[in-house]
Amino acid sequence: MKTRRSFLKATVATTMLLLCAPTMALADDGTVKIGLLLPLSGGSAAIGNQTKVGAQIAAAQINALGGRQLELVFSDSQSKPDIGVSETERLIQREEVSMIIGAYNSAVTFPSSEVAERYGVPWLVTGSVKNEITERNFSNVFRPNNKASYDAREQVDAIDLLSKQTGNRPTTIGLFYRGDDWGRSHAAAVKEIALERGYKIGLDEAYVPGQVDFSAQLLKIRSTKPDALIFVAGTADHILFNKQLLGNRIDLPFGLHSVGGGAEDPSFYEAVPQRGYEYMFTQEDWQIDRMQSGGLGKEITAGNVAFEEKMGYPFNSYGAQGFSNIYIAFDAITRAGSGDRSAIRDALAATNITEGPALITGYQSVTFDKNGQNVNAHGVISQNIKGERLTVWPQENRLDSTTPVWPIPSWSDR
Amino acid sequence: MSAPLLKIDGISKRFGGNQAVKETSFHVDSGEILGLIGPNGAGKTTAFNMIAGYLESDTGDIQLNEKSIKGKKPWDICKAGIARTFQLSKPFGDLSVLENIMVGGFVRSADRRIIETKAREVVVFLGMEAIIDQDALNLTAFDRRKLELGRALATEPKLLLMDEVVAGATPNEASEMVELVKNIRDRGVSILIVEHVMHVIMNLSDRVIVLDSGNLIADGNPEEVVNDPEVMKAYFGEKYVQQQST
Amino acid sequence: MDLLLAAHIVKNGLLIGGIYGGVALGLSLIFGVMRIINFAHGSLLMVAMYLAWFLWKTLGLHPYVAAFITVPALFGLGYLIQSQIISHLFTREKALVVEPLSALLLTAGIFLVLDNLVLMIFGPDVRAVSVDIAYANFFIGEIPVNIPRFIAFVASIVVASGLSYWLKHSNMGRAIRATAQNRDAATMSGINVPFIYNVTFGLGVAILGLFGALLVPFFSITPTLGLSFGIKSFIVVVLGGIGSIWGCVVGGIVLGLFEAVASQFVTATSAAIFSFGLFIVILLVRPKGLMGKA
Amino acid sequence: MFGTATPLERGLIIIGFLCLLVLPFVITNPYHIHTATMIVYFAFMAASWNFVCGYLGQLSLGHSVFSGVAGYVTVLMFTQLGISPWIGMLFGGLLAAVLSVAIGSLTFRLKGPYFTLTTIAFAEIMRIWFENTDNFIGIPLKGSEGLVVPLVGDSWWAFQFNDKTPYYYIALGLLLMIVLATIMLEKSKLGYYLKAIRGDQDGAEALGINPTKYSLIALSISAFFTGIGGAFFAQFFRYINPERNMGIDMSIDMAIMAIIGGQGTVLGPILGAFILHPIAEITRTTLGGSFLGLHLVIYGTVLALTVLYFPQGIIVPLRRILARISGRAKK
Repeated sequence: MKTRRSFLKATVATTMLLLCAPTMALADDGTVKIGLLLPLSGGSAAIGNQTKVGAQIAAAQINALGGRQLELVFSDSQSKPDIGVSETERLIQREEVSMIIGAYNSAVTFPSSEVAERYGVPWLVTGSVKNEITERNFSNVFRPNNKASYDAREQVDAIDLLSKQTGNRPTTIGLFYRGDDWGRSHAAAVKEIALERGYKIGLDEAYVPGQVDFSAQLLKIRSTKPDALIFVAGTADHILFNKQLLGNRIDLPFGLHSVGGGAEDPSFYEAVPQRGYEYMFTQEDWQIDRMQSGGLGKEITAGNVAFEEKMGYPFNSYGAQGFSNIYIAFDAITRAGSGDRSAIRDALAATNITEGPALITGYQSVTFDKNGQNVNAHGVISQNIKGERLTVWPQENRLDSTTPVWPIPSWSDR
Repeated sequence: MSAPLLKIDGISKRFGGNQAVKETSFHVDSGEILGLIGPNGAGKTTAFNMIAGYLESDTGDIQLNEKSIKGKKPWDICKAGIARTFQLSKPFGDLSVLENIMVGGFVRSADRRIIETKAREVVVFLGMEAIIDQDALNLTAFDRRKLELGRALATEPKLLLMDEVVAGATPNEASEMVELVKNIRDRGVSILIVEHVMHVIMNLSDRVIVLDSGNLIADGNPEEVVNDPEVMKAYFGEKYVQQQST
Repeated sequence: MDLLLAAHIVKNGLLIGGIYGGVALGLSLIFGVMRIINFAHGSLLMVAMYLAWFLWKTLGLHPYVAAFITVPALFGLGYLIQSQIISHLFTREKALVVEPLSALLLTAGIFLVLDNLVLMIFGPDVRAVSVDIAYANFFIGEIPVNIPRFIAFVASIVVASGLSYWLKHSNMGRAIRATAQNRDAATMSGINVPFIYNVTFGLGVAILGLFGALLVPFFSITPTLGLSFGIKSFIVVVLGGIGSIWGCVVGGIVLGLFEAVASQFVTATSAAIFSFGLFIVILLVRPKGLMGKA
Repeated sequence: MFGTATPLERGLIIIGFLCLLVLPFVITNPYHIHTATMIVYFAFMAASWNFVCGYLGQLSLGHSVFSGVAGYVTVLMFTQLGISPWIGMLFGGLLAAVLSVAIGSLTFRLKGPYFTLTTIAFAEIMRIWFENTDNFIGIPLKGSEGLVVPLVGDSWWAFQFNDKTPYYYIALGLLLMIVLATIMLEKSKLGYYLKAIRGDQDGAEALGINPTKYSLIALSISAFFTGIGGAFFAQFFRYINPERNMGIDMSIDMAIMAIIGGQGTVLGPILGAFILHPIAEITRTTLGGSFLGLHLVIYGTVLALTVLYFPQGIIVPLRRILARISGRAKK
């Protein structure tokens, strides 16, 4: 009954606000609506689209089983905080979704997830690493992926691990990062941890997102000669930087350590020749070489094929995250038994996934602490050897066939 | 004779190589219509713009009621009591006739109602009641010129500088303008008028001064000045004067 | 600052400055002749780059070969945009008092449409051409000079000199300059001004067609890169002097050197602040720009 | 054409306003109220922009800097000094006004496209500076991460409400404030002087008008209102960052809505916002998810068509229709 009365009021509103199409009547056969708030236009559109396709593939697989049906409702945040909040209101009030997955940009996730918290709608974070998202003692916000501080710690851990195993230890670390909140927060975290562990910071340099030329910064890198260089960049900046690094043949004895982002986007590997990323370390949100090692569920392998058909390249970390988020949501919805928001919230809080397609991201398990953070979320650090991105950290994820190259041969003897 | 209303002494202006106005001095008494004539390029408009504040004189001083206004900005000069019209009229296109005139009035008070009533009086004075609410954009050239006169009047000036008010006007438009200028003078506003049309100058001016290539060559009542050989030479050239005199 | 570092800085400044100048040439020509700021300038460059990439991807054409297609194609696009869309502004301008800024807003609309059409057609993924010339260097002393960047630098000099020669000596060139000086006088002396506008706009965009093809080897493209190039071009055109062809190249090089030197001492982000600051100072102190005549 | 509304028009305005007043009782769905609030908010921002740029006929594309700065001041005073946003808002507005005088004294020396480009440059300088400054003389600006307004719960003092309706009425109050200010402007000396400067600067100077002085007065008032808008934005979303609040997108939105609606009029900007924002909202909600960017193609096309066919804004044909209706009614 309630739906019909609000429908009449909505029609009255429409004449004034030319706004709302009458909401579709809720299919009562137990279909659960999941809202996905993603950047589908503007700067991060590529990542939003990859996450979307990964989610669609997972949902298709689940619906094909014939059991509970999932209906995905996508909405475009345009990477803007206010649009994100408006779309969240729409997903909750008009689309009446049972839960929301979103929103990659921390600047959108942060205010939008607060709206979800207020309405008691469970929010599963995808992609955003801003620490504070799961430090507001909210009860409805859950984040399966890494916090910014975890990413930074993993990069330094990998350097420590390789230094201990080979006895060669870099003394100075350089930081070269994108001048936005992602870049700055990551660089600050790495700096703090690196100084604690006795490394010196050789270079601390921000660049303007979408910069057209890096030659000036390469000069600084050449003159400060950092042993290892931590690099934070989106796809376009990453491609430009690696090409110019190759062109200028600058030696980094302990390698280029990318925090992912551009280095997780398949378009990067199409654009840059192999010697442009030889021996590069990448902090991956999912273990790419596990695909080759086999022993994965049929859903992941089938998903990989479907992803390649749609996008022209196999799973990347954002596709994998979209895929994994849907399976985590499905696990919670099955345990909740209905589309009821608080039931799903409680089910999410009690999540304890130790195997299955949800772990495509390479985590050992998915459980949420009282703040909603998946404490055993960890990425992997891979090294690019002869075009293969082989996991070198953590030790337990490293395949036996992988022997990291440490330190890195100089340009002359490659 | 009380001190002159406007006293110009020794103003001059050089634009790079061209000395547009050489050391020139003259005055305007209150209640007087002074005609300023001279061949093209004689420096009339330059002198005019120096008084109105658009150009600053290199030397000398300009005094209104013994207060110097040299180097002041046009808006301060207007506040001091000198209003001006432009050779090429500059109406406020998307404002109506009444509103254009009201803009002038606001320099004296910020109270819209008083300004509006005064502006309506000026509209009646100009005889433009019929088109009071028409946008200045759609006025004829002569109406725009009258409008500009009205705007200047609305600032309640002591001295009105008029730059070629009848250029391109039809004969009866010109005579209408002459009547208007006389009425303005009768309301106690002294006038300095720059003009080429001789019969208008002769008809209007109490006194005439002549500028030729930057310096003042004559100053007197209209009949004397017009027959002064120096002025003839300036206008019609050396040979003409010789033929006349032989 | 030792000599080698200074040499590097000058090289970087010159190369990127030349590219800035070349890309801004079309904007200066269009503004000089038609007094409109083309807000969609950057987007048209992006369209040219996508076309060059598409030709490389499907037909395997090397970008420098693809230039022979992108230049005429972009000329056609520019001609169409002016004749079908922007011309309405000029015909109407005679009638009403039109704010000169409507052209800026109209082209802002075109910028929105172009960026998002490309996003719809090509998708948001980053595209790039991988041709081995991208990493080829030649050496002046021990300073490596990247060949494709050098080619783009030389191209801006060649196009600038060709354009200014053509404007001076060809009939069409004289007609364009006449229209630039005084549109109404040009109409009265028998010049078909709307046609001249179409050709000028087409020419300005054709130059972008060339640079689109020249930049693709060392530049990856996304639908959103247009705006940053557009704003850079505004700065260069104002710096060099609106409407002055050589001013554009000089303006570009000055900006390139300024950024190269500045980003050695401060982070690139504050260097961006300084270049905007320089832009404002030039506008206030010398609105005509370094070599401007308008 | 000076916008003296005909009785029919004045009647419509009052009816329209009453509808807005009673709206939250008709529509209870919070999403609709949220959208209505955004429409009223953008109408307010467009009208604030129009207060100086509309009447002066100058296109400023850097107005978002005033909203961003005032927003930051309000949030910082609340989080660092515990001062209520209601007071912080005023400080923010005043600071924005002072900043506008500083910027305006330089930009107003230029005209037309040069003026526009300089406003863009100033706004970009401020945005980039804010994005790269974590701490300024002890004040934690947190660079591009932006500032967060802590959740305090329902309290008038802290300008935070769980329900959407109070925000809607505050936005409506702000809109009423700027409409009254613009009406008073049109009747005041300042209004006549701005239109005179727009008509012909030399002509205006000869009538005793100092163009820079009066332009700066109008700009500082406009900046004050824009600043208040920025503070409202910060309280409504409880998050503010340089890229969105001082970026060029916000400035373009404000300018486009006023220009398409009809700049230099009281109702133009409001009309523009009430048409453009719903278009952006509907196209994004219906098409955003499926077709990448189609909604922005539509937005750009609407902008281009309006600039071509309604140069003085949509208010002109609307007024003509109303005049014809009221004309026919009188006969």
